[in-house]
Amino acid sequence: MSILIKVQSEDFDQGDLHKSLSDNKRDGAIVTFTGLVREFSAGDNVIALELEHYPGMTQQLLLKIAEQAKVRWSLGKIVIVHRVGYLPLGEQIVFVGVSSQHRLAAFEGAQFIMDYLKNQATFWKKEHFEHSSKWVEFKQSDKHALDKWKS
Amino acid sequence: MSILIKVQSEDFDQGDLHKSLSDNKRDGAIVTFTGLVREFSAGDNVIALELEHYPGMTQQLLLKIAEQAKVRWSLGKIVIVHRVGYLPLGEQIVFVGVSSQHRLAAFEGAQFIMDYLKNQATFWKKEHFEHSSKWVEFKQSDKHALDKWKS
Amino acid sequence: MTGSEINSTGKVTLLFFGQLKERLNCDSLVYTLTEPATIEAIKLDLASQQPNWQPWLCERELLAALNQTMVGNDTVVNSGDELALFPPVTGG
Amino acid sequence: MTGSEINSTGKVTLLFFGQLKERLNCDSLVYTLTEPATIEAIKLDLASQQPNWQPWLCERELLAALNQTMVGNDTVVNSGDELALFPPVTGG
Repeated sequence: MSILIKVQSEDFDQGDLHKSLSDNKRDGAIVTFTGLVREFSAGDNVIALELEHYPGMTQQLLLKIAEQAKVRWSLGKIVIVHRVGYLPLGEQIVFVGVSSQHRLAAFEGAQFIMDYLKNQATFWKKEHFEHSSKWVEFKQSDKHALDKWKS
Repeated sequence: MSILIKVQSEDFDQGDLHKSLSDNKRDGAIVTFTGLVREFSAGDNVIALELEHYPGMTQQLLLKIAEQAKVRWSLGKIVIVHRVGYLPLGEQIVFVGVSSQHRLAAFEGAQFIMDYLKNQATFWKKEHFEHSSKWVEFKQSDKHALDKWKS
Repeated sequence: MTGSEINSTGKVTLLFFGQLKERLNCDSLVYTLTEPATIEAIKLDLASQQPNWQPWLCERELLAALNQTMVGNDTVVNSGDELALFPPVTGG
Repeated sequence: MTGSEINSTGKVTLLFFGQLKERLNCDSLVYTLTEPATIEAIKLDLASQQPNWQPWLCERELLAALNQTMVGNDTVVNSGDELALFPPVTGG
């Protein structure tokens, strides 16, 4: 089976990505996660996010995370797409999709990848408001999300 | 926000369903599960599944499950599509998609819906092989999957 | 009104699904109640009328829904009710 | 060979990302090593050369990657290495 990792400024198509995940004869379960730009900052209204990354290192880290998930849950296909650049409200930021023979493995595998991506992948996010901007701070809750995978 | 429940023989489009989930201003996280027809029966090769259901009751049960998930995880949109009829190898069977403000809520909400759908929704599945067919038996592992939601 | 007509004639609609439907070779039937009876009693009565149904109707795993709500075998069925019998569900 | 040339000149490529890049107003620089030094020592040396960088380079939360692998501040840097400094990641 295969792992596909992409870091790109272009948008991605849900139908295409799903097709590449289901294009295998073994796996009956597919789970996907998609993150979107939202007005999630308390108080001010976010109008866009700006994403930068460490070219080269990011792809290596994502591949390592995907490989760990693949082994731990016997996943089939794994697709990770993360966008960078200026992303206005409503835009897609990240896609993680996995295929598996079993429902639980697909859910856990996809969640594991997102949890580690949030903690380890070398992306930095800046929120743009109408008249200002602010770098997003790392959330402790994202760190705690790793606890459940450490048994 | 909204809940959409469909039981149909027609196939469904991942792009369209995803669009209906992301068409809201609040939720930055979307998780989807898709089930596909696979050759998963030990020994013989499955060539198709045949799905029947209890019209009316099925939709009510799915709506009840979706409402429980919506309240428990403060989900935004929920889409459930389940196909019935004769579905050859590779066909899509079921789609569950949820939107949420938080990643964990989206993962857990979607998983909860699938676990209860498997245990409660009035569908029955028959496996077709080249020269025979066999009704699928209920799996105890599906019953055990509910344990983690009972705290 | 149709509802009260059905009521006055003491009829219950029975539905069968999945493997049970195939084994009984029957989708649905109309059963006439002389007085309210439990699901268990209706199953035994049907089995006595159709002895070849007996092994399937008495399967321990069989589930029952009364008016599209899951119920136990000791639930009382009334005129006009819709009673469905089926094996454990296997969708998804 | 380019690799050994870089090595012989004792140069280290430094990269900065995220808020640190913005605060230093610097994407990258080439730092000359006279001998192998720890990341901590390089940060202190840079801060002494550019006093306005000092508060940002000494932030406790700052992370370091040497040749694209996460490492601690006591790791030794050699000629030809790529050293990146950045705040905790916030992607996804």
